[in-house]
Amino acid sequence: MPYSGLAEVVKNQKVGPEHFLMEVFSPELVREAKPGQFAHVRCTNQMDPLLRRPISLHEINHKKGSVSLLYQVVGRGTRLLSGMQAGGEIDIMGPLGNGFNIPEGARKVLIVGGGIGAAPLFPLIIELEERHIEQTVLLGARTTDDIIGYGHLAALGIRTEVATDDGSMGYKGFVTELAEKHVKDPAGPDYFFACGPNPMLRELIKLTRVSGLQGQVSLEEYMGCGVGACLACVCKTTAGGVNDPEDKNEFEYKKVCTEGPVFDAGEVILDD
Amino acid sequence: MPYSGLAEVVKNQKVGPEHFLMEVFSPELVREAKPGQFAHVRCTNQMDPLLRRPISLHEINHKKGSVSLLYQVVGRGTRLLSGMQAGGEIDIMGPLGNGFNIPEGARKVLIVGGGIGAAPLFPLIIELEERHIEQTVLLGARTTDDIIGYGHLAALGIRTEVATDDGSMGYKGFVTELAEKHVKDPAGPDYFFACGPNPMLRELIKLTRVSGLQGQVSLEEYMGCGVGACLACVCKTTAGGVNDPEDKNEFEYKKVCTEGPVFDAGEVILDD
Amino acid sequence: MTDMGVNPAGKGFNLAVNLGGLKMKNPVTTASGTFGFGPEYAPYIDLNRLGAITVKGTTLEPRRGNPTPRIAETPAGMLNCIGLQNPGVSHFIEKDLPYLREYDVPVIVNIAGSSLEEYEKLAGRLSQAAGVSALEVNISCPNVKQGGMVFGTSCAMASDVIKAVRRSTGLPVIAKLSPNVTDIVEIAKGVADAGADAIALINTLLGMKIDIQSRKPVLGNIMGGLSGPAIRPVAVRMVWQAARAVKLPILGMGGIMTADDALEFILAGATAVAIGTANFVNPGATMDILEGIGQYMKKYHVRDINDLVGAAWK
Amino acid sequence: MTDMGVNPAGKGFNLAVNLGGLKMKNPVTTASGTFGFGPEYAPYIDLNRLGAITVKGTTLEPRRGNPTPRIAETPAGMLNCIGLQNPGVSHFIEKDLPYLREYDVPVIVNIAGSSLEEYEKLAGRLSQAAGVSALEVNISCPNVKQGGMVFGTSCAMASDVIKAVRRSTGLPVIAKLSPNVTDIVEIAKGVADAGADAIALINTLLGMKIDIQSRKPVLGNIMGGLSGPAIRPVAVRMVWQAARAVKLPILGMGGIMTADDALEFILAGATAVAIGTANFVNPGATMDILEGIGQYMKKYHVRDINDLVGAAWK
Ligand SMILES: Cc1cc2nc3c(=O)[nH]c(=O)nc-3n(C[C@H](O)[C@H](O)[C@H](O)COP(=O)(O)OP(=O)(O)OC[C@H]3O[C@@H](n4cnc5c(N)ncnc54)[C@H](O)[C@@H]3O)c2cc1C
Ligand SMILES: Cc1cc2nc3c(=O)[nH]c(=O)nc-3n(C[C@H](O)[C@H](O)[C@H](O)COP(=O)(O)OP(=O)(O)OC[C@H]3O[C@@H](n4cnc5c(N)ncnc54)[C@H](O)[C@@H]3O)c2cc1C
Ligand SMILES: Cc1cc2nc3c(=O)[nH]c(=O)nc-3n(C[C@H](O)[C@H](O)[C@H](O)COP(=O)(O)O)c2cc1C
Ligand SMILES: Cc1cc2nc3c(=O)[nH]c(=O)nc-3n(C[C@H](O)[C@H](O)[C@H](O)COP(=O)(O)O)c2cc1C
Ligand code: FES
Ligand code: FES
Repeated sequence: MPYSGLAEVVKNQKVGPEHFLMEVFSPELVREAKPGQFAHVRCTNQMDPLLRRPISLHEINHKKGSVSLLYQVVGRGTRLLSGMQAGGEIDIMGPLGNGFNIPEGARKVLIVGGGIGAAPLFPLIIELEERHIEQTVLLGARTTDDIIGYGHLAALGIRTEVATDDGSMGYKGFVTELAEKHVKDPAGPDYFFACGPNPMLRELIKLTRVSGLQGQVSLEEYMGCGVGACLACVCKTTAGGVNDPEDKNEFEYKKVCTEGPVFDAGEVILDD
Repeated sequence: MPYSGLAEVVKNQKVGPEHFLMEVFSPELVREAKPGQFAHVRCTNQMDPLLRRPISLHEINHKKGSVSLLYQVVGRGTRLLSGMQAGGEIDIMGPLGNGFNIPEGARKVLIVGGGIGAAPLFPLIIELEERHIEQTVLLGARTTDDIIGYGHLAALGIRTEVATDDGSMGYKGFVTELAEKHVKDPAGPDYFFACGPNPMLRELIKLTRVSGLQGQVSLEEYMGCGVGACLACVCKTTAGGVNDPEDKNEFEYKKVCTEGPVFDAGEVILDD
Repeated sequence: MTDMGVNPAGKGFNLAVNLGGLKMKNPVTTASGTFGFGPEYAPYIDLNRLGAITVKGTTLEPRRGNPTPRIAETPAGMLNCIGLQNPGVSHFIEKDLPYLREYDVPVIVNIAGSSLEEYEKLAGRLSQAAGVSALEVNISCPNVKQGGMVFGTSCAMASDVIKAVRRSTGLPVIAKLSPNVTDIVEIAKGVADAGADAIALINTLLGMKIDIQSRKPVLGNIMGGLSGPAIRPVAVRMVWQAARAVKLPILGMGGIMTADDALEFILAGATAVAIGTANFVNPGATMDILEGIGQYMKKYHVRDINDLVGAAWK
Repeated sequence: MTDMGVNPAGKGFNLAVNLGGLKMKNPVTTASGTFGFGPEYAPYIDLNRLGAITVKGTTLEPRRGNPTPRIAETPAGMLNCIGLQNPGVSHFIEKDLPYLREYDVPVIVNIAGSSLEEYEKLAGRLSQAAGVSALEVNISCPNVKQGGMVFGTSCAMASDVIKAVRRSTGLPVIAKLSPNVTDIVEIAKGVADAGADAIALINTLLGMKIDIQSRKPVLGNIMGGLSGPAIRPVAVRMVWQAARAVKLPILGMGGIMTADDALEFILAGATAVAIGTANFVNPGATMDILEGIGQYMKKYHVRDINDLVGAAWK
């Protein structure tokens, strides 16, 4: 059962130009947490900004009883988060969402992360590593500063490729261009996991559908409740079956907060 | 011209069960500040709570270029203030209001402060002291913990009497009962200054009207703008002249923020 | 579950209220559309402690709702344009109601139709289903063209809907009104005359938000309903106005976040209160509010919650 | 004062707008009742940089206003029931107007009457006074029995007031509407037909607050007008609706705190914007907003502010 209540902020450090890493001590939250799940946090005790913010679990530390959130300051809520002091308390709910599900047969996995979207992939990467499943990680971002966790992956000895829009690190171009090579490679991956901006996911889904590579993607949508009650966070899927792929009206809404955020890449419909 | 903008919080210390003393560095604000004026402060950068809070100048330190605010945590705004860190910034306007005005002839002054209402009296007390005007200070509160500045006054060697509702310090009873003695004493004060809850001021005004003692009282009212623009903070006065003292409709509104907060005791009408 | 759980003020204090024939063990229910169909919040609170559960707006046929984005945050509030997404009344009766029947809590079903016939049919279907305790008739949804606000902003149409529902059910009928009107009292009187047993106030205020980067409305449906603490002063005012003008009990809602807020509505004249947006901010909101009302009663020696109803003007 | 001061976007960018015949050097004015008569905010901003100054609601005779408390804070907003306290039109013309004439800024005088005759007389008196640039006709004050909201919530009465004012003035007439109505478009069309040159939207939403300790309404006048960021979504929606339905230029207001908020109103269809409650929170709000609009224009290469008006739907 998810936890909801106060928890101690163990640390809250700036780790990039707009990136912060917050460690939260909450044995109750950690207990059932798995890769791909998220926390829903309040940014203030006052009535403005009102709603919670969904942030993925970036580290799940069962030993310490803590989770870490890696977040980018993009607006008022995340700015308030960045001002929280170690030793203070945060109002947090979680773990929420379904999380990634490593399929039985997966032997050689491709991981694709775009920008801050790579955050929830790290607990997954650790688990794959622990399970000795071969993996290649592709990270993309606008520029070097926005590439997250590269050092961490290097330290773990995980094969990692980087693409930046400005070419300041690794390949100059989109991370999907790196992915294309792997996806098309007959000796390439037998499964993939991805998280990042919608255009990236859309392109990746197109690529993998063509080649028949299966996988899972983690989606974002504006959230109210985070628990499946408000129906704010829906995304289009083919769950109801699709007779006519041209018919834009054939889709079924699923809730990102409870039926996701992780979806089978085969079932999601991402509009432009 | 009043200052409006950010200023550094030099310190913000708990000085009583619910009392805090905040020192704010703002040479611009201090420059024209005088006893009885107040500052209008924001308690958050967000939209809730929305309005500024008026807090009197409790210390005016021209040398350090700072003012201190002594405030009691009574609601959301003051609670947020109490959480501000030294080194941080506060959004502050001031000095606002008219301030106390020591009349030419005053030789022997009675000062009456009730609860946190005593806060703005301290810069006045210091000024009277500097001008070598004889003064007696009466402080009242519910209990010892709510008596402010007693030690400070003692250190300055100022004659001070205390009344508490529960008798835990000084006289057991209302501070107005202490005041009565002084007011009625033919060798007593020739002027008075007071600040505190309305019931206290009402009683004091009644007493002094009977004995003919003149003085000034500092009032509180809910404020919007703090600069005389919104007409929220009005209090009833006899400024328009009163023909029939029984006629509850004969009064003129004045603005506490600009025409006050200090009023001639003779002109204010305090309804029950 | 101890009795203390349901009645946080303890023995000798009465929290039970009667909302137009619907008996509630305490005055706290959920606001339709903010609490799903019950199971969503079961991990966070004990559903049995609620005075009633009000479920998501239900229609005759399944509805897919509006395109995303469906919500946007606003100062101390939020806009939503969910658009009554729901699986339809048959699915509700077969799949959702059995779950709710497991609990010892009355179920208020919020219904919306696009014609009088639909309202009538819905009321009929639900009256035959075991486990439905009352109907809340939504004539105030700002987010769908039909079955929506248009019914609630015209006095004549509002009355017609209530009459249609009244004809087809013996359950308590709660008319949920739109705040987007010039004269809430007129509409309240209209639905009272039409046979409503209680009035629910308020649904959301119609609002919108524009993205200055894209220069387009933020919401998928352009406009949406404003809820949350921002609208509370308007809601309290309308409850006050309606309570003084109409004899019916009122289910008050709109921005209730804490027990103090709930008490404001009760003092204004609400017999019961519904908690909406607050659930998103604090999944334990209903329980905290219930607890706080009990504390208040104890502190001020209020033996019966009904003594507080409308106490600000009575 | 440099030209840069008035036009923060700089040379080659046009910020000037025409609000129904009132020429403003930029689209930023103040909301009536939140800016006094001018001198109150002069220590904080350069009044000459405003597109116009809108002064406190003025009546034929002096008014004392309502008893205190006159304001109460609400989530992201505030309630007020000032009750049109003002020294009367004669005092205004003799004592306040001369001060304003010293500045190079158009003055919009907000007027309120308790009868058609009063509106007519007020308009007449002010039209003869030197230094008045436009009249904003307040038919929407929720805080006084007469001369208030009742005019603004009935289409026929709203039209009558505007016709009366129109008859007696050659100045631009801005009709300030009440948001407490079912159909803002109907009223907007009504005042347009009656001869208004522009429409101001919105006045405050009617609201109230109850003190749970005393169990009484907080405000001296029981109800009050809700303003501030809380109401912005409602205001933006009404500006959008009115702008699409009526050809008249719109003066948008309601919870504008920042340049981003102001741009939202302009994109929704407002030709100019009025800053109200924001002044209390930030006495430099008007200047910050003006500056921010200029920045936005520079950033997105918008040469003429008028190109943004209604751009969200045009
Ligand atoms: C399942 C999930 C996991 C996420 N994990 C992370 C993470 O690990 N690290 C991280 O930096 N960000 C993550 N995000 C995005 C993060 O929630 C937003 O960046 C954040 O809510 C922005 O809040 P703000 O107040 O700073 O921005 P604002 O733009 O001011 O927010 C305004 C409103 O929009 C919502 N919003 C804005 N951007 C997004 C978004 N991309 N997704 C959903 N809602 C949004 C906010 O929640 C808020 O309600 C995740 C989002 C989802 C749905
Ligand atoms: C001129 C003046 C000087 C003051 N000086 C001091 C001082 O030196 N120290 C101190 O502790 N307090 C002082 N006060 C009172 C102080 O302003 C209030 O205690 C404070 O605003 C409470 O805010 P809150 O959010 O904590 O309480 P809440 O009750 O949550 O405030 C809600 C609203 O009510 C207003 N409000 C509440 N109490 C008062 C009050 N007594 N007077 C005016 N507005 C009020 C708030 O400003 C706010 O708008 C002064 C008030 C005035 C008018
Ligand atoms: C996401 C969401 C969905 C809603 N759906 C419905 C609905 O289906 N039927 C209905 O009558 N009201 C619906 N409402 C309105 C609420 O029931 C309630 O009247 C309103 O939100 C005000 O209360 P609050 O401020 O406590 O949320 C919805 C509100 C929200 C926020
Ligand atoms: C304290 C106060 C006094 C007001 N007085 C008037 C008035 O005299 N005439 C009028 O037309 N509007 C008056 N208003 C309404 C404002 O002009 C404006 O329409 C409303 O506050 C919404 O804008 P805001 O949210 O930016 O404040 C007043 C508002 C406030 C807060
Ligand atoms: S956020 Fe409420 S249903 Fe997903
Ligand atoms: S607070 Fe606005 S006039 Fe005094």
